[in-house]
Amino acid sequence: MAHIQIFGSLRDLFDGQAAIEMDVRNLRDLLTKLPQAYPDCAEEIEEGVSVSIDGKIINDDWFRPIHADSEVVVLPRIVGG
Amino acid sequence: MSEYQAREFKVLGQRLKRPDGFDKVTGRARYGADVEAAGMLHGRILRSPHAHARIVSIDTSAAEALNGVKAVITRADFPQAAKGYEDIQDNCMAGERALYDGHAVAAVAATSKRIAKQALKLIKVEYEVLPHVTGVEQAIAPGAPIVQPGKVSKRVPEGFSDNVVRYTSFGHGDVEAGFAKADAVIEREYRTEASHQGYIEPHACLATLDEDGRGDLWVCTQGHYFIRDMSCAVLGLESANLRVTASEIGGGFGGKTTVFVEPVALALAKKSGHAVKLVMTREEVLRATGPTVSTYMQVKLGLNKDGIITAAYARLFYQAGAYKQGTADFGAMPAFAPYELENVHTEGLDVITNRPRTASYRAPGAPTACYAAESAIDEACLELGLDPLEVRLKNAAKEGTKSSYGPTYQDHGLIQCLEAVKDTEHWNAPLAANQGRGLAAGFWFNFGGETSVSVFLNTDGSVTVTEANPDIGGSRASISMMVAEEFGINYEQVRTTVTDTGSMGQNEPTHGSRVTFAVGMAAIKASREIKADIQQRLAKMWDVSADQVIWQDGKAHCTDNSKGIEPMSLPEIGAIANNTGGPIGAHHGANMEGAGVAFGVHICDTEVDPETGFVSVKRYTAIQDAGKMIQPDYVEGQLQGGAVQGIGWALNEEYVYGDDGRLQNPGFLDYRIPVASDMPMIDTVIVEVPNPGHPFGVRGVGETPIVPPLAAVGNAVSRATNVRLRHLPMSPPRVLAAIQSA
Amino acid sequence: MQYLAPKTCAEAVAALAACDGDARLLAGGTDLLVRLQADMIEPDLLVDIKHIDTCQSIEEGPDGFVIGAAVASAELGEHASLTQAWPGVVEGMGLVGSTQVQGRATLTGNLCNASPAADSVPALVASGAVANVIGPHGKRQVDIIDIPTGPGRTSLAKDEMIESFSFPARGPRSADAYLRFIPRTEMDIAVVGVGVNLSLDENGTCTDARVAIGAVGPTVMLVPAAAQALIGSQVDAAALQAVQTACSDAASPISDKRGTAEFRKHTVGVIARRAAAIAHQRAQAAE
Amino acid sequence: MSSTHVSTKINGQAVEYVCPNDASLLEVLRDQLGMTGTKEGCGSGDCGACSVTVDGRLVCSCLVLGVEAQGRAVETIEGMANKNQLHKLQEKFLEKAALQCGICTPGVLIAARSLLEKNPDPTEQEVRYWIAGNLCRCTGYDKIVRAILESAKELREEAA
Repeated sequence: MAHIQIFGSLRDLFDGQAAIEMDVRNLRDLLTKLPQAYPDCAEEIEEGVSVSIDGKIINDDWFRPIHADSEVVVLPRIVGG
Repeated sequence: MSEYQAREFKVLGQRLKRPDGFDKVTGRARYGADVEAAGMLHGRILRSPHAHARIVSIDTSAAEALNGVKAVITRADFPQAAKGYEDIQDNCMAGERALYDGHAVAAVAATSKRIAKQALKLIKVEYEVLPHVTGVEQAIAPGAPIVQPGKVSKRVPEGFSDNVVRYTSFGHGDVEAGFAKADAVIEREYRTEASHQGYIEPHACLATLDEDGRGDLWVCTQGHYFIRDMSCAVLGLESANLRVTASEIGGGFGGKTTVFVEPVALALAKKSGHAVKLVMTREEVLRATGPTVSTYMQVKLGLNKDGIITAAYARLFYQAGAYKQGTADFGAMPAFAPYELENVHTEGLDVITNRPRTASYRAPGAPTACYAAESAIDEACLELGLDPLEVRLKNAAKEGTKSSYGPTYQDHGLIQCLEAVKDTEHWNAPLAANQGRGLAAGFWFNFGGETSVSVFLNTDGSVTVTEANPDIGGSRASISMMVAEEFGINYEQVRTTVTDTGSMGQNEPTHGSRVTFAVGMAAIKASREIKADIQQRLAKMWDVSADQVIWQDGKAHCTDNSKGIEPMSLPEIGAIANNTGGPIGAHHGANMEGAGVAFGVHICDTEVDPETGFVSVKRYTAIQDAGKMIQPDYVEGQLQGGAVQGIGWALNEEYVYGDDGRLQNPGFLDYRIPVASDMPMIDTVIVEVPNPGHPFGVRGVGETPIVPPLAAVGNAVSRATNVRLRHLPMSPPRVLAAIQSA
Repeated sequence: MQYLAPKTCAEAVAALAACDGDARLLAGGTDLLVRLQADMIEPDLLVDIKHIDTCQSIEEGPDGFVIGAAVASAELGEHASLTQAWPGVVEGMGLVGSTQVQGRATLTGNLCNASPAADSVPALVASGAVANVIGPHGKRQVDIIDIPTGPGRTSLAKDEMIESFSFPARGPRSADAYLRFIPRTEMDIAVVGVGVNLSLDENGTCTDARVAIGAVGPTVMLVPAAAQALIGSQVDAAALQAVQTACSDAASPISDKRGTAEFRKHTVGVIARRAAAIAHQRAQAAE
Repeated sequence: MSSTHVSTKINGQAVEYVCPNDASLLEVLRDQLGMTGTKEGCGSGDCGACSVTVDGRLVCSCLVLGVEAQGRAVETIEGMANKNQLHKLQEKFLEKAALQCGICTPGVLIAARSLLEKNPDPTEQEVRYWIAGNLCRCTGYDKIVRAILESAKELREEAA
């Protein structure tokens, strides 16, 4: 089970939880299962997110592995200037 | 897994000349407005004079009747935009309502610029003027005119108007508990005005589009794939049918990552059946492209007597222009990113107003938030009598620190940057009367993203690198250098060119400080594939196994000395390519994850004329972790350019709106970017902490340099005057008023 | 639009008089072309005065300097004795725009553009120079201060032109200075501007002074109270302070994108005091 | 008559053109003569990207009419190098990385050459004020100023 951290008011989308445990193998798994388990976050996921996995910001790489001890943070989509 | 392997570099770190330089110093380089086509028409756009108005009717008949006019278009000539692109289309050409002063409402294509200009005067638009709002604080107040009804996201707190459309927050710990432990709690409000990227080249393009939906677009842009995809989504075209070629680009800084005139030129080309060139005037650039946010920011900071930050809180209202944006997120995330904090909470709120749709500007969102945070830290230092450098060192984020926006940091160079401050002559130099010294830290994420590169070995042994990211800061040179390094050959043997969308797979734009990192990494990987291919071929030729062929000093060597085989150079290998299997080349397309964060620390000395409020920057030093430097001149250039942009934002750059909602200063005369005589030399100190995510340790460097200057200048001015300035820009009237009211 | 480049003022004036539509004079063109390209004006006739000899020269005679209407700012700055005699006039014009603009811009254009913030005008007014105006009925001399009548308006008739400016002969221990305030170091329009022209006697007492302030009212204005504060004084700190107060009192600025009224009212005094000090220093050196 | 026939000299070559009377020299250079090395950044004399010299005098070509070039000598960036032999300033700009995007570069080079012709030994401050009308948004001016100062020094040494 991976440990997924939820931030501040994002928690409203996850029944108020600061962290959730989820059985996910990779980023694609995560992005598929999150809105299934927590429909409130679907809008945010669809608008586009970046996910930090073990300190690295991952934008789209579905097959980026998530391990049981991975640090996973869901973030707004990172852009640049 | 680390991509980075420590090694001795031969090419990297040298100050080599850019391949595009010769054309740029002789005037041969071709920018957006520098090409024409046979039978070309000139496009021009009619813009709303109102900040907010319903478009009752548009009568284009007189314009169409003018001799030489070949097409007139309005929103009615655009199809329904693809899902998610509605705002982009509406910003290119207004639909039911004009949402800001300068919003496009119609466009013409004519046989000359003069006729096009004349035709605009013949278009009759009937407007019903609606109430408008341009200020962020006015816009959030209940009862404010609503710019775009029905856009409010679920989580926006109560108590604001419906112009507050998006809310995010970050942080960890318990800030209230943190404040309770503090010896001093600083609670302040800061404001900043909108600035513009101020690239010297106005947007320009040349478009053709046939009836069957096939077209070509020549355009100055940071990302021709984005331009292609957005134009197609807005015009109902297929990406493969629109080939977009990026011209040389005369500056972008984030402002050329989206479409403004391109879909309009394409629509005019389609309707007229001719090529259409569309070049913005400077006034149009300032009125109708994307400036940055203006802000209203609340910060609360708790420190104990030892200088440890016990809690940090910020609430950031970001004025996003007339359409929903997410920039406030990128203020809320990096505001306190340089620090290891037990308790931190940041909130970002996006506010829409009757202003142009904001676009990215170098680390979009971060400079203003860091201005608020770093100013508050400076205020706390003054209140507690603490040294601003020591406080930053004590609280600095390290490898393994849980960042204020969530992820745990990998290796980075913030501490080294702060330590470097101590060693500068600047930090230890005395100050004269009316002078003050400011210090500030800053952060940007950096990223990689989708990247496609091809590398070819030519028959003469030279190496061609084909990529598709417009080169703004010298990336062709840097990429050539990395490929030369990888092959062990001279820089002069490698030529990197930027190609069109019809010749290369998808690429993110040149943004996010990504190109040297991501394109460089893709080029290194393609080079490695070529080397592996060569190993296979030579193994066959030499009748050895592939692992007996090694690459050293620019040549393939056989490790089996008994064979007496002479090493082969690239020219020798190129010459036999067709005999050993055919042309040698490799394409590498990948999603280049693994960009490393970049921290910077700036020191600024200002002198303030107490009688007029005039601020002059006397001395400036920018310090940054660049990972591994490829071309030091270009790294320094990024730091210097970013710093001066930040200084301009801090001192005199400002969008000034009248009560009528119209922009008062749409020109370089009164939108005051720094001129040469305003600036001192900008000293730089480059710290090199290799990024584990890149084979050569490269970190993006382009965006971080604009993050610290706002606060560095602000802190310097406040220390020079003994009055805290909390509203940027610190133009003379604001500074003088602050001094006089103190 | 018709373009003419006459060789004499008479031809130029005749062309102006003959034009039924909007006729404009082209000297340096640095304001005119901006307006032309921004569609703010659509003239029917442009009369280029740069081919008229009398408009092209700087003459130095016993009665003082005569500067032609089409002489570019850069040429003023390159003229050593003019710069020595009228440093304030030269520096005022020298602050208009960039080096590039200096290559073209003229005193005439800067004056007739009739901006209250025109950099050359306070020093011109303080100098006591007159404009030599030519019209269909001959020549007349007009005080500089009487040329602009309001923002964008002048007292010149449609068929009149300025041929040149005549400056009074320069006595000993006389000097002028122009200072302005802008938010940057270059490339801005004056937020306030002050021209000071003064003469000293052998004892260092000020015998004559003119102080003109710009960008703090609809036209550049003289501040007699500031001049009075200088005349009879040793141009000491008290006199300079009085200049500051007089100029701030005389100013009636507006608030706009370039500065607030309060800021202008305060700053025009500070700049006046500093300009007077510079003029004084120069006069002391100009034995 | 709304157009005028103009005989002029551009980069030492005799050139003739007919241009609308209200066309700027910049417009003539770029649109009629195809000399696109001179850039347009603002059209109002505020950015210096269109700098050229007319009879040796540095001007913004957006603030000069095409008809005014009659009988004069215009110098543009295209005439700065002698075939492929770069001018010292051009070389130095490359060597010192005094350009990034390059859009301001032609104007800066023309302005810098004009400065060094008048003042072969300028101070840093003189350089900064001379090119104050040439906006650069990429470099922060540091490397531009250094390249001009170093060019001046080498040109003086070569002349000595």
